[in-house]
Amino acid sequence: MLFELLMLGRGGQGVVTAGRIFAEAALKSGLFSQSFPEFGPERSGAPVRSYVRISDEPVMLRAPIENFDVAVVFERKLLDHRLVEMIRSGGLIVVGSETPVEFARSDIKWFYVDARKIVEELNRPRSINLAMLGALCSVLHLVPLNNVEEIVRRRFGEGNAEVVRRAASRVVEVEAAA
Amino acid sequence: MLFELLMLGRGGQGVVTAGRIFAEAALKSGLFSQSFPEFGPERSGAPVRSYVRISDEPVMLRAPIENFDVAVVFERKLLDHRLVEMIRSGGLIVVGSETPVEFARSDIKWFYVDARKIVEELNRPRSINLAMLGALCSVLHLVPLNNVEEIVRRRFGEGNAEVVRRAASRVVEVEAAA
Amino acid sequence: MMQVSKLTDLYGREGLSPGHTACQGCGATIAVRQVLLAAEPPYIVVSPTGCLEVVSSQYPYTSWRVPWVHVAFENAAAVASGVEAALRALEKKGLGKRQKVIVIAGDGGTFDIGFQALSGAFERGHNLLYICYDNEAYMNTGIQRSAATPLGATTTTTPTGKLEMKKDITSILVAHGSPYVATASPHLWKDLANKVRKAQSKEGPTFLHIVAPCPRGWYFDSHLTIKVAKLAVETRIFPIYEVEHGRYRINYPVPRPRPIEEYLKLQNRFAHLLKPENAHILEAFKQWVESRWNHLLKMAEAFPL
Amino acid sequence: MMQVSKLTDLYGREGLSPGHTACQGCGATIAVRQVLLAAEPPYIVVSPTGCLEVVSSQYPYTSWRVPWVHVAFENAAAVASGVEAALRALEKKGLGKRQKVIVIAGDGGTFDIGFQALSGAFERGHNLLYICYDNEAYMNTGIQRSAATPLGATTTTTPTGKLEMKKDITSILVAHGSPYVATASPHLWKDLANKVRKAQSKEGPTFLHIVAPCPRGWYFDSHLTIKVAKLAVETRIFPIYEVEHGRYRINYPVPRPRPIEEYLKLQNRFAHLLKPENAHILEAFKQWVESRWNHLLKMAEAFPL
Amino acid sequence: MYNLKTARLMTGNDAAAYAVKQSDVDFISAYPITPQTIIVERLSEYVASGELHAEFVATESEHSALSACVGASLAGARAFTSTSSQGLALMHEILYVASGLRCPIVMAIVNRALSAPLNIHGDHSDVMGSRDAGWIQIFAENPQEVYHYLIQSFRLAEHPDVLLPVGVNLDGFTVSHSSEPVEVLEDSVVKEYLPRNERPRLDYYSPATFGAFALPTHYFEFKVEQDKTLRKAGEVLDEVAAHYPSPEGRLRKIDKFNEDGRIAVIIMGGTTGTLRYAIKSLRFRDFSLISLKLFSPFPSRELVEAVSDADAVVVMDRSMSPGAPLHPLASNVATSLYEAGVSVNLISVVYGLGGREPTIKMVLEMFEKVREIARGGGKRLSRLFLGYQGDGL
Amino acid sequence: MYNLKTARLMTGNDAAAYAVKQSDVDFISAYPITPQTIIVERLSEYVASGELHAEFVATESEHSALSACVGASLAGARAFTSTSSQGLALMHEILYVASGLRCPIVMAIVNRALSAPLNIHGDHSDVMGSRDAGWIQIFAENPQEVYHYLIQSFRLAEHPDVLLPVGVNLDGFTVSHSSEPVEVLEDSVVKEYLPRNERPRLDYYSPATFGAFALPTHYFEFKVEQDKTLRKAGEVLDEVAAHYPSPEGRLRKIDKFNEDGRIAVIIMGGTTGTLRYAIKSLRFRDFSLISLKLFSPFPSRELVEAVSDADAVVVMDRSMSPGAPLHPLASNVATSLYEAGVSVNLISVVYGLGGREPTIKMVLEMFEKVREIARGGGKRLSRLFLGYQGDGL
Amino acid sequence: MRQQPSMLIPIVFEAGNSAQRSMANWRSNKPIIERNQCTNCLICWIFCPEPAIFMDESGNVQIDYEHCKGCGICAEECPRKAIKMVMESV
Amino acid sequence: MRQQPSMLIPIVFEAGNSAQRSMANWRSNKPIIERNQCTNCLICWIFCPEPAIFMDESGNVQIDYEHCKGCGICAEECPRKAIKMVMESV
Ligand SMILES: Cc1ncc(C[n+]2csc(CCOP(=O)(O)OP(=O)(O)O)c2C)c(N)n1
Ligand SMILES: Cc1ncc(C[n+]2csc(CCOP(=O)(O)OP(=O)(O)O)c2C)c(N)n1
Ligand code: SF4
Ligand code: SF4
Ligand code: SF4
Ligand code: SF4
Ligand code: SF4
Ligand code: SF4
Ligand SMILES: [Mg+2]
Ligand SMILES: [Mg+2]
Repeated sequence: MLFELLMLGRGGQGVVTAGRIFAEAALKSGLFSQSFPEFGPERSGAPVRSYVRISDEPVMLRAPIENFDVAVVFERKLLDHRLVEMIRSGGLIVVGSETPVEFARSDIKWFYVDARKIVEELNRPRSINLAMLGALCSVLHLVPLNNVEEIVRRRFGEGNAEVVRRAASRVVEVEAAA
Repeated sequence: MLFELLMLGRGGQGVVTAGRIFAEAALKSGLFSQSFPEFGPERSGAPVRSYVRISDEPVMLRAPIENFDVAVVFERKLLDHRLVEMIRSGGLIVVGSETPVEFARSDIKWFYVDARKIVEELNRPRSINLAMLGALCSVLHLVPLNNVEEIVRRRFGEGNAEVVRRAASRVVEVEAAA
Repeated sequence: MMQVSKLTDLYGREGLSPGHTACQGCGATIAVRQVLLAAEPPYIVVSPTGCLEVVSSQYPYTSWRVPWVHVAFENAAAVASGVEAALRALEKKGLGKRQKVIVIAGDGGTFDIGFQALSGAFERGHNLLYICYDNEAYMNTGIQRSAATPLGATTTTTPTGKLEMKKDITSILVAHGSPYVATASPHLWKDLANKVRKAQSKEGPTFLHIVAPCPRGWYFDSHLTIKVAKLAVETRIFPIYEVEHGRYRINYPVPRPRPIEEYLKLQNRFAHLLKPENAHILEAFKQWVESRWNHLLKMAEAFPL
Repeated sequence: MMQVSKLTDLYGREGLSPGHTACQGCGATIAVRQVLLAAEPPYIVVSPTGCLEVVSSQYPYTSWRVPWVHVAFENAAAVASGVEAALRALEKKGLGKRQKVIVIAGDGGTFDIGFQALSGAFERGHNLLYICYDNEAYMNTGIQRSAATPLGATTTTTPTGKLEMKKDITSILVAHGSPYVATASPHLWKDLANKVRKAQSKEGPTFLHIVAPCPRGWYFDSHLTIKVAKLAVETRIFPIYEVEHGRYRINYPVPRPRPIEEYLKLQNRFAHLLKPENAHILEAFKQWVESRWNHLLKMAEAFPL
Repeated sequence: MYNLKTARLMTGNDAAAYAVKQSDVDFISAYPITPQTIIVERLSEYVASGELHAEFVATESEHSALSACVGASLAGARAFTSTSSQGLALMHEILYVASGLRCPIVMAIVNRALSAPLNIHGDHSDVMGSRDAGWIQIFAENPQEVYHYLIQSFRLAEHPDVLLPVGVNLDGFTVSHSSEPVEVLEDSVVKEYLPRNERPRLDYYSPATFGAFALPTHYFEFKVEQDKTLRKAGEVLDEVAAHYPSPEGRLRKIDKFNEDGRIAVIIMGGTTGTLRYAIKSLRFRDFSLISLKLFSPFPSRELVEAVSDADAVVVMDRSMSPGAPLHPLASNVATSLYEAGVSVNLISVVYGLGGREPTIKMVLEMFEKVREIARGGGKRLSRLFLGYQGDGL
Repeated sequence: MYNLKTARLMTGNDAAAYAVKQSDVDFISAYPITPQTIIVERLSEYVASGELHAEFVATESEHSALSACVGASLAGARAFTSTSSQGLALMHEILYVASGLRCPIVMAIVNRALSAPLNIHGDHSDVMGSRDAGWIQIFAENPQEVYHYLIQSFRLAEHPDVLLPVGVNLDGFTVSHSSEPVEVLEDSVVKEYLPRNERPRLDYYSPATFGAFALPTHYFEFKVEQDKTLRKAGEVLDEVAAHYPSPEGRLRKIDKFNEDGRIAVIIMGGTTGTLRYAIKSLRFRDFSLISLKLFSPFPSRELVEAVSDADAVVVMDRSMSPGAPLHPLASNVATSLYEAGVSVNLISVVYGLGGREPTIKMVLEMFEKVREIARGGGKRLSRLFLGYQGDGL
Repeated sequence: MRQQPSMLIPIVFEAGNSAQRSMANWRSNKPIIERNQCTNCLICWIFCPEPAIFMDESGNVQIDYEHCKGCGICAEECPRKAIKMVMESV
Repeated sequence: MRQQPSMLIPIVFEAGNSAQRSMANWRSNKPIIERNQCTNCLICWIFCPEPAIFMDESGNVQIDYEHCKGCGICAEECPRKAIKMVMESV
């Protein structure tokens, strides 16, 4: 099994941290994992990617990830056609958005979560990444939500663990139009 | 024909210039020549060597000169046993000295010249090297004295050409003791 | 030299194009824009490696509408020396025309790794204007200490706050005998623009030190950049003055300085300074500000312009 | 700190052995000998490449009776920083003892190629004493211009005389905020010795600038070395002063300076300055001496020690 | 390989900093440069928090950073630095001095391309450009190896028969920034593994002269001695590795994978993992892999032994030696083969310059192409680029 | 070879300065270092006396000197610098930038050993330590060649199909300080030979961005292009040389001497003269000499052709690549032979490190030893030191 | 004077061509000028880091939304408070 | 503390051993102290570059002719003019 994931957000939103927490949570749940950012200079506001590989054997592969099983896109605005094309058939995508996202592919599952609203509610404006993580765990069933929550609690406190939980409960699947 | 020569004096006495003038004079007289200093940091007062090669074909050789046909030693004080040993049999040595120089080898010719006195007489305290050159030319008969005198005149003026001439006339052969 | 007095004197002279990749609200970019708006043609810009270079020259794009060259991190002043002297030589031979050389460099490339090249160029007396946009750390590599980082500021290499004082680069360059050394802030755009022109008009090496708040590295919200610059000046932390041939003038006197805390509290890099256990650092910081200001006053008194 | 008052306070403390290969009458060697006679143990000496290094450390010989290290030409202050900090670390771990680090460097290794390392070490505040023996050119490579070469002096790279002023290294280091910066001359051996001790006793980076006449490179007879040093001071060309935390004291006032020509005419490097066609350079030279002296007086007045 | 229970997720840079911390260094001096910076940041944190008792000197340039390490090392300290690319290039002069003065400094080199044009991504040009400087050069494949190799490097460097600086190379970003499981040793185990050896040092109470000036009468012997010592360090390495408490972490000169493959691929650094994956999971079982861990001293004998029976040998260089007959690694291999009198079908591949990390697809294409060449036989040397998009050479 | 009537006595350094003066450079920036300094001194004199119309910038370090040359070159000037040893090492980073930005700078490299220990005498470690920097590297044997090669270098560097920097190497002291007869061309002839070509330059009126930042999407292609251009420069060189007004002075990649000798000796630089003398005057007629004038781009084809029939091939390296299978020149030769499928009895000789210039006696002993090895046959590679006085390796 | 070489050299000849790049997706907040409050004083322009503010033909100051990154400086510094920052929908 | 390594390393362990080297043949002029004029004030010693001046057991200042290079500084600076420089014979 080799599972590949993309996270896409913007500089300052904690995209890299999100990838790393997910990989750690996977490790804690007995899976091998690897997480790496898109390499390059980081600027606040610029689109930023982060990748995760999860496998039941040691991950040796170090090639760029060109296709992925899952995409987590922090803001609907960052979604583009090319990115959607890169998701493997049968995969899924979680988008940070107030409203259901339109889409062009029906061979993948679409989810959305109003991450911004959640972090506003909980007054954690910098925790968009944690919200996206929560949503991801709840729909992916690869890494237990508990593990992520646990890491977040240890590192960022209970308030942020709540962000994770709330997002997990709020993520919504978009019904296929087709 | 390959002829090799050593000049030995002290930092500040123009040993390197002397070698170079001799090589130039040789060139002007239709011989190939090469001149090079002992390589290393130069300090005023320190013993300094300079070498000249003269040949009737282009000098390609770039090896250190370990034995020589002629040695020109600016001050008797700088003479030592090891140096005398390095002169080829049949060669000659010219020493700057007030008095005849004792020596251990009779298979070479010994000359001396009171270079210091000459430069004092002519009030050219920095021209010891030119005096030694004059003496050398007069006893060696390889490069015409004229050529050296000419170069010295052009470069350092008539007063110094006189140093060359006077030394040429004052150099004395030491009679072999044996 | 044409004095700048209103914004329309500058409008339409843009030297930097949008589409660069600086962070939202980047103070360095504002400063550089203002410099280029003011600078009088013809000129050539030299930059060392740093945020400015990286955000403006990502092949096959460039944000530079003026000739620009980047060679390495530590040698902008040396490259500029070469450009300047070469144009002088070419002009004499009828093979080219002299053009003013302007270096625009970060604090790391100026105070630290590029300092020797800078000092050498000033000693040799090249005809160039060296401008440092000072964001008080190595931002391009992710916020590490530089000699320009102020006492107490946290960076990724001074996680508990820097222990040393900010290097007094302007005094050091005055001591180099430069005909013109000045400081500026982008919130005082007119002062800045006129200083660029004045510096450019002198023969010999001149220096302009511009405060360039960095939202990413100083940890403040991107809309506050100009506010922060203003506070730096109005707290006397970043005095605005100029020195012509060793003679001083304070251009912005600040008779009633704002409390230093106002400046510090906007920026997360100083957050710990406001904690009671760090009162002694805050005190040292204040003393530093005061003693520099007093020194400046004394110099302006002893060597008035 | 024990004050040095007579020569017997120094006798028997030799740090440099004879048998080095410096030129006859080398001023640098005299200066260094005096420094080592004065310095209080334990200490470690760091030198960059240059005359001193080459004449004192020709394998398998050494003239150093004290621990000494040479790494390269441009990095003495960085090496010293490493030694200093390492000894601090080792002491804390019980693996060694702190020892004062003294850099002894030529003007090229200080004003030019080693200047950035020096500036960096001062900015970081290492506990070291940096001593520059200033023979006003790159002597080891055969007398080339350095930033310390005075206006008008000929060197092999300034065959018609240097066009630029001597870099004001002491002011530059004062501007670095050093606790102690001073000048000295070997003819004033007591002043020199006590300055070494004073500098050594301070915490932080201190600087001592010593004039070191070079018979070979300045073109004077080897017996005149001390005379030349004395004239440099008594013509006000090389003022003797000290600056503690920015406060100035002139240690050797020179109320009636000797004519500058007396100094110049001893040295062939200045021969052309005394020719009528170069009167303007001589004039500029004199003005430089005067303006520096006046600046110094003003500083001593505004910031007295 | 890993015990998932005890492993932590660490990037290559994290692992480096952690290993250095456990190695109880006394002195660190470094300068920020992407992608190495994080090592320095982590170490500043360890020092600031008191987890590591060391002096951290943030110099004003890399030239000064290495110079400070030389000073510290000669003062008796265990000294560490790290850098990348332009930083290593700026240290160039002092690299030779560090080895010439026999300073057992350890440096993490986070490999990155050299300017111009400026590029912050991974390739091996930086370290290859300094390959004559007389350092021991080790290449790690992943964060776990970075950790193990750094600890062993201190013991190797400080071994009384070695006293030479060691560089531990990790690929910029792909290893330095990739978070992966890493198992670490106990602090006390590391401490015991790294005893303090005496060596000459700067000390007022037994004064010596370091960095003397050598005339032609002495220089040659110093340099040959240094080269000899470096070559011998290969043997010392085996010994040092044999004592390393984690058997899987022991540094071997070369590491063979799928030895039965008829086509041997020689490679160093992070991309090895991708090839392992391709061979194992994508069933390129006809390829064997030789991951070179020790570049200098170059293990010619071991390499030749490993490839002499192969149908073809692919040598993958992540740098170029412009204008040279071959690129650094391939040239070393060709020379070793020549010396051994072994003649194989050699394929030189240049890949990954400026961070163009091979994708799976590229690797597969290369493997196919290589098979073709191998089948062709005969040819002694072919040259390929992997991932290059211009017109071929 | 020489016309003694018109020849002047010049050292290698004199000849270099004279050639540069005649080449009408616009810009010189350099820093003193033994044994190169004299070049810079002479040039300052030419500038001061008005014989040369150029700006001379005496920077505060070699790093800055080359940086200034890059700036000057990009501003459109014909730029020259020169250095040795530590100076070249300090320039290391900028060497790559100069070639990457395609600056046709010419540099005289007066070869000298690298520290530590400090040594000011001749060997090739300095230039070999930067051999990946993408420069064209030429080696001169004597002052006359220094003169000719420097002039041709400007034309080569500035050729529109090249635009790469060129290093002209001369041995420290033995060539740089040896006064020998040199014939020079008329100023006007040189001037005509060196026309001014247009190339992109810094100019307000046609603004361009030099030294851009390249992501992995672009870097690889730049570098391969640069390597390609460098390789092609070998052909351009032939063309440039063919136009050189002095037929004897034309730069050839390799120069063969006593071609019938059965044992081929490959060497670069000043010591060649000593070998010529030994072969010619001391009657070692069984040796042929291959003086390599062009080290980079390496003329593999020509070399292999020249030695493929030899009974043995001696490769003389005046530097070491510590820890590598072979030293730089020998490694290039072995690689070239490997590629060509030529197998000869190869003898690698390291000589002259730190200025230990071979004496006649040493050379004779070496020749005897080599004859013995050649007679022995069979062995593919032997290693010798020439003049080394420690215990053998 | 310039001759563009046929070789691939890391020089960009098209000055200022980064303007061809859209930065719109960097933005979370969007500045909106309230026309009637704006005096076209250009203060916002001189402080914009991009610049993403320009004067249209009729002399009105406008935002260039292709390049505005939404930093909010213009809104903060407008002496007339004529610019509002509006959150972009997600 | 120190352990001298078995390898050839460019370190000189014998501090100050250059004193073993004679510099006598650097000298053209020889300083001679006139004992009766000398007050043993040590001025000449503090200014000697080598140093080639020392105090003997009886407290008399002496020249070390193995190391004196004959610069003449001592003669120039002796406040009692107690040192004469004498040309060495050639
Ligand atoms: C020799 C060298 N060392 C380190 C670097 C890495 N580096 C690039 S930019 C930079 C920091 C720049 O800081 P500064 O000059 O203050 O500019 P800023 O990025 O803050 O605008 C560093 C450390 C480099 N490019 N070259
Ligand atoms: C990087 C480098 N550049 C140049 C040199 C050559 N070099 C050695 S010493 C020296 C001059 C030293 O001048 P200074 O520091 O004034 O000392 P001095 O010799 O005058 O005592 C030079 C140029 C070197 N060793 N290293
Ligand atoms: S890090 Fe700071 S200086 Fe750099 S681009 Fe971002 S805001 Fe500007
Ligand atoms: S050149 Fe000058 S500084 Fe150097 S040893 Fe000689 S006298 Fe001393
Ligand atoms: S600052 Fe305000 S008033 Fe001035 S132009 Fe901008 S929006 Fe209009
Ligand atoms: S929000 Fe920022 S980027 Fe956008 S127009 Fe305003 S100042 Fe410019
Ligand atoms: S200076 Fe004169 S008086 Fe004093 S000790 Fe020397 S010789 Fe004697
Ligand atoms: S002549 Fe010079 S070297 Fe000799 S003792 Fe006197 S001062 Fe010393
Ligand atoms: Mg900065
Ligand atoms: Mg000097």
